[in-house]
Amino acid sequence: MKNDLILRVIAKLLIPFILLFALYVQFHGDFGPGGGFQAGVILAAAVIFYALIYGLADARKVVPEPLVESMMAIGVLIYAGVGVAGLLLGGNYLDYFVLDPNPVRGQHRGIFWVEVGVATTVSGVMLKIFYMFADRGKVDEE
Amino acid sequence: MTGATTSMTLGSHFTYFITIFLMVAGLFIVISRPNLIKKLIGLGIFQTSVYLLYIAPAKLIGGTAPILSNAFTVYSNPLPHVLILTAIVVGVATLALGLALVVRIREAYDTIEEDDILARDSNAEDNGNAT
Amino acid sequence: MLTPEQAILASMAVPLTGAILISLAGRLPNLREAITLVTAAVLLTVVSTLLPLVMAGGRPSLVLFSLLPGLDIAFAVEPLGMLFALIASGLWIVNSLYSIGYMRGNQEAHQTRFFVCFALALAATMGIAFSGNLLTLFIFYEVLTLSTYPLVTHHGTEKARDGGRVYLGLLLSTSTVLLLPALVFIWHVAGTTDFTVGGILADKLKPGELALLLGLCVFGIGKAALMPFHRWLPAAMVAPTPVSALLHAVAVVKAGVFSVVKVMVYVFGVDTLATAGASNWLVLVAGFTIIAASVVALTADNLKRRLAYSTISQLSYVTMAAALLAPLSLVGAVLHIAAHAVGKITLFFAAGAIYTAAHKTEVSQLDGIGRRMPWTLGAFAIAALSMIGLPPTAGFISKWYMVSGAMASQHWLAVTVIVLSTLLNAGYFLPIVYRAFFVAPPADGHDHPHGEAPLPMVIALTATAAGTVLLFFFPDVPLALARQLINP
Amino acid sequence: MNLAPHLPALQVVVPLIAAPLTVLLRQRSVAFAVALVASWLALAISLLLWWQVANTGIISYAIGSWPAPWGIEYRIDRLNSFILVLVAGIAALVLPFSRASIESEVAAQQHYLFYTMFVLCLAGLLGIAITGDAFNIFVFLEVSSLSAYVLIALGRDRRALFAAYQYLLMGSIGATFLVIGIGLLYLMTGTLNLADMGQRLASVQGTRPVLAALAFITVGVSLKLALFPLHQWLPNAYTFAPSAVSAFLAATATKVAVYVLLRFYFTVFGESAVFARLPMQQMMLLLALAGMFAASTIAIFQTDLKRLFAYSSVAQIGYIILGLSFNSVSGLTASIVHLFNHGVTKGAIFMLLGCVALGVGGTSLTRVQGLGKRMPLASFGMVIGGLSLMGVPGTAGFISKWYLLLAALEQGQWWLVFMIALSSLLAAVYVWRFVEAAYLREPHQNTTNVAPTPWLMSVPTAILVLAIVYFGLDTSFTMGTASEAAAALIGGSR
Repeated sequence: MKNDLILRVIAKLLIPFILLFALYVQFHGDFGPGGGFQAGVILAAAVIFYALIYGLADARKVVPEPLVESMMAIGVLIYAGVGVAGLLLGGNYLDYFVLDPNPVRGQHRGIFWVEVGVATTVSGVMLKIFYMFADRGKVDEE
Repeated sequence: MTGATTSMTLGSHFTYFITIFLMVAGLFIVISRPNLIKKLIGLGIFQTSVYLLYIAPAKLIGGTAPILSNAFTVYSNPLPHVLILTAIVVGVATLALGLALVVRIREAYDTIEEDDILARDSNAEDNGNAT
Repeated sequence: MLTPEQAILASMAVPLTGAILISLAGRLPNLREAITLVTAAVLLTVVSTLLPLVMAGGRPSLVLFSLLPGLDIAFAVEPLGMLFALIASGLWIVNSLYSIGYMRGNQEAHQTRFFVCFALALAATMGIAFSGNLLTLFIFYEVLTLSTYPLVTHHGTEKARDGGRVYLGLLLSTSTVLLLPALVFIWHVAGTTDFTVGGILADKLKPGELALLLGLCVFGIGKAALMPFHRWLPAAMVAPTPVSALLHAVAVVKAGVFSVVKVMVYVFGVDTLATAGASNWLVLVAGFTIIAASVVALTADNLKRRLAYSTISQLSYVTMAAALLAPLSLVGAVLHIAAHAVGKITLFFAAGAIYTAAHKTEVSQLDGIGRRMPWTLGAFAIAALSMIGLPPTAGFISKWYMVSGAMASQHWLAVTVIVLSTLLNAGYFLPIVYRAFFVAPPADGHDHPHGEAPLPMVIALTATAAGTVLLFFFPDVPLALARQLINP
Repeated sequence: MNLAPHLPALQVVVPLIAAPLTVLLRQRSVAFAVALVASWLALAISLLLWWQVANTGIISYAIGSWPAPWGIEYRIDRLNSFILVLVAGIAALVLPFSRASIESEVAAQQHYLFYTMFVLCLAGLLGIAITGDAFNIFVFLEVSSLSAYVLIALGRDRRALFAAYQYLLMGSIGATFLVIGIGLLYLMTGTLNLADMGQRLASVQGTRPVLAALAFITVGVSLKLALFPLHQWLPNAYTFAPSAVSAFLAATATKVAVYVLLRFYFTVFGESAVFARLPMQQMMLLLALAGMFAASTIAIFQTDLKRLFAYSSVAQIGYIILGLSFNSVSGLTASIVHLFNHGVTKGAIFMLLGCVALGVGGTSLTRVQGLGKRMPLASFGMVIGGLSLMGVPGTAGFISKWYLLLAALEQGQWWLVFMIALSSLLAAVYVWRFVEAAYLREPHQNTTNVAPTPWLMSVPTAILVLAIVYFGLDTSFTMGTASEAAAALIGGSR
C-alpha cells in the first residue's frame, strides 16, 4: 500500500481534516454533542490511518511509543490535576465553581481541562492498543 | 421511570425483550464456546445488553436532548447516557485487555481453544516440568 | 521474696526461660542438663512459696489482659491447682534426673529439642494448673498438646509419626469440636468462664442441657482418656520412656482429669450437678472405661502398652469419683491424682530402666529379671501395690476415700466397679512381679549380661517409689488441699 | 490551606495520581518510590479517616461540591473506614515486599507497569469502599479488576495468562450482573446514591424488578467474592500470580467484594427485605457451609501451597458469609471481624509463601520439605498463620471464630456450632500437611542453597505475622469497630 500513489495523496489530504475535526469535536463538546472521548478516538484514528497507509514504522516515527504512553499518563494527570486545583482553591475535589471568580466560567474552565485530559488519555490508549496488536506476529510489511 | 406509566403490553416493553435476549445470548456464548475469542464476543454482547437496559428507559417519547431551551419542556434523561458512556469505556478496556491476553495465550500455547489449553497444561504437569 | 502474683507468673516464666537457656546451651550437654535441673528446682521452689498461702485459705489471682470484654487471660490459685502444680513441678526434678540417664544411656538424637520441649510442656502445665477461667485453661491445654507433639514423635520414624498423628488428631479434634463449643456455650449462658466456687451455671440450664454440656466438656477434654477417646494414649507410647513417664503419667493425662474435676467443681458446681442428676451417666461411662481398659491391659504383652491401658483405667477412677459428687469421693479423686502420679511414674521409670539395661519391652521377656535389677523391680512392685490400692502405698488412701464416697452415696454400681477393677489390677500387675522375682531366667543364651540401669535412673525411680510409700504415711498436704476443695 | 476536610477525596486521588506518575517516570526504582509514598499516604489517610469517624460519626464528602443525591458522594461510616484501613494497610506492607519479590517473578522491563497497576488496583479498591454512589462502585470495581487481571497476567508461568483470562471472563460477568442490578434499582428509584436509594426503595419494596435486582446483585457480587460454587477463577488466579499480587488480592479483593454485598444488603435493601421475601438466609447458609467443607476438603488434597491456601480462602469466605446469613448483630460482627482478621492472616501467609518461593524456588509440598531447618523463621510464621486459620486462641482467627460460634448459639443452631468446629478441624488437616512437610520430612535435595530473604521482604512479612498475634490478643480495634459497624448496619436499616 505504501506505493499506491492515490492512497498516499488522499491520505495526506484527509489527515489534516481528520485532525481538525477532532479539534472541532473536542472544543464544541462544551456546547453540543462531542467531547473528549470522541475527539480522542478521532485523533487516534488519524494516526492509525496514517499507519495503515505509510506503515507502522513511519507512524512510530511520527508518534513514538513513549509519547503514547506519556499521553495516557498525562491525560489522567490533567484530569486529576483539575480536581486538585479545585481542592487548592478552597473547594471540594473536582469542584469547578471555584476555578474562576465567576462560577459559570469556572464550570466552563473545569470542563474544558477535564475534556483535554480525557482526549489525551483516550487517544493515547487507542494508539497503544493499536500499536500493541499491530506489532504482534510481525504482520508489518517492510 | 418511563415504561412504568404505560400498560404492560408487549409493544411498550419490546426493549426489555431485546435486552434479555442479548443478555442470555451473550452469556450462552461465553459458556458454550471453547474458542477464547468467541467467548470475548459473547461477553461483549452480554455487556451491550446492559447498555440497552439503561438507555432505553431514559428516552422519553417526544423528549429532546437535554439542552436547556425555551422551546422545549420535555427532555430525555441524560444521566443514563453518561453512565453508559462510562460503561462502554469500561467494556472497551475489558475487551482490549481480554484480546491482549488471548494474543499472549496464543503465543504461549499456540492455540486459543480452551480444551487444548487445559490439555496442554495437564500434560506439562504430568511431565513434572510445570513450574 | 516473691509476691503471690509474681509467683504465679514466675511459675510459667521459669520453665520458659529454662527452655530458652537450654536451647542456647545445646552445644554443651553438661551445662544444658545442669540448666534443666536448676530450672526444675527453681520451679518447685517458686510453686512451694504459694503453698502456705493457699493452705491458709488465700486465693491469689491475677488478670493478665482481656481478649474481649469479660474474656480474660486470668490466673487464680486454688487448692486443686496448687496440688497439681506441686505434683508436676516436683516430679519434673526427678524426671529430669531420670531423662538425663535415659537419653545418654540410649544415645538418643535431638536431646536439646527434647529438653526444650519438656520445659515448654511444663510451662503449659503450670498455666493449666493456675488458670483462672476456662478460656485460659483451654489455651494452655492446646499449648500442652502442641508442645508435647515433638516429644511423642521424638524418634522420627514412620511409626512415631503415625503415633503422633493419632495423638495430635484425637486431642486437637476433641478439644476443638467438643470443648470449644462448650466453652462458647458456657460463656453465652453465664457471661463468664471464670472458675468460681459453687459453679457459674446454677439455675441457668435445664438438667438435660446440663448433662449435654457436661458431656461436651468431659469428652472434649480428650486428655482425660475417657472411652471412646482413649486411643491417643497407647498411640503416644511410641515416645521415649521419660516422655511417657512424665507426660503420660503426670502432666498430660493429669491435666486431663484435673481439668475435668476443675470444670465439674468450679464451672458446673457440685450442687448444681447433683440436683440435676446430670452426671449419673458419667459414672457409667467412666465405670465402663475402668473395666474395659483393665481387660485390655490384662491381654497386653508389651509392658508400656499394659501401663498405658492401666493409666486409662486409673484416670477414669478420678472421673468416676468426681462424677459421684459425694464429698468423700471428691477427696478421693483429688488424692488419686497425686497417688496415681507418683505410682505410675515409678512404673514407667522401671519400664524405661528395663529397656535401657536389658533392651526388653515385652512382659513375657521379664522372667527372672528381678534378680539382676532388684532396685528397679522392687520399686516396680511397690508402685504396682499402689495401683492395686494396697497399703502401705498412696493408692490405698485414695481408693479408701473413693469407696467410702461411693458407699456414702449408696452408689453400689461404683463400689462394684472399684472392687472388680482392683481384682483386675492385681491380675495384670502381680504376674509381672512374680515373673521378675520367682521365675528362673530363660536359659536359651540370647541374653546378654546386664545389671541395673544407669545410676541417675535408679535414683529417680527409687525416689518416686519412696514417695509412694511416704504419701501413705504423710498424706497431710494433699488431704488438706482436697478438703479445702470441698469445704471452701 | 487545610487538607483535613478533603481526606475522603485524597484517599482515592493519591494512589490515582501515583499511577500515571509511575508510567511517566518509567525508571523502576523511581516508580517504586512513588508507589510506596502513595500507599503509605493512603494508609495514613485511612487511619485518620478511621479516627475521625470513630470520634465524630459519619463523614460525607460531595465530589465537585454537588450535594448528595445528585452528585457523587463519598460516605464513610464505621464499616467502610475499617475496610479502608485493611486495604490501605495491606497495600502499604505488600508494596515494599513486592520490590524484591517481583525481582525474580516479573520481567524487569515490566516492573514500572507492575507498580502502576498495583496503585491503580489500590485506588480502585479504596474507591469501592469509600464511595456512596452505586454506579461509582461499578466503575471502581472495574478499575480494580482490570488492573488485577493485568497483575495476575504478569506471572511468569504461562498458566498465569489463562488464569487471568478466566478471571477476566468471570469478573466481567460478575461486574455486569452487578451493573444490571444497579440499573434495575435506578429504574425503580431514580437515584444512584446508596443511602437515598435505600430510603426510596421502601415504597417499591417487594416489586419484581427490586427482587430481580437483589438476585442480580447477589450473584454478581458473589462471583467477585468467590462464594462457593462461583469460586472457580480464584485458585488459578492466586496460584499463578506473582506472590506479591497473590498476597494483595487474597487479603483485599474478595474482602472488598464482601463489603459491597454487606452495603447492598443492609444499607440499600435493608435486612428485612433481603431476608424476609426470599429464602436468602437459608441459601446463604447452605452455600457458606458447602464452601467451608468442600473447599477445605479440596485444599487438603492440593500439592502446591499457594493453591492449597487459595482453596482455604474460599472456605474462609464461607465463614464470612455464614456470619452474614445469621442476620443478627453478633453474626454480622463475626463476619466483619473475620473479614479483617482473615485478610491479615491470608496476606501474611501469601507473603510468607513469596519468601519461601524465593528461598527454595517453589511452593510445592515437596519443595518445602524440611523447611523448618532451611527457613526456620518463615516456617514458624506459616505455622502462626495456619493456627489463625484453624482459629487457635492467641491468634486473630480465634476471635472471629469465637464470635461466629456465639452467633450460631444465639440462633439456637447447635448443629451449626459443630459444623463450624468440624470445618476448623479440616483447616487443621490442611495446615498440618504443611507442618508435616516442613518439620518432619528431610529437606528436599534441590534446596540446599537457600537464597537469603531480603529485608524488604522479611520486615513487612514479619509485621503482618505479628499483626496476626496482635489482633488475636488486643481486640479493641477490630472488635470495637466491627461491633459498632454491625450495629449500625442492622439498626440503620428499615
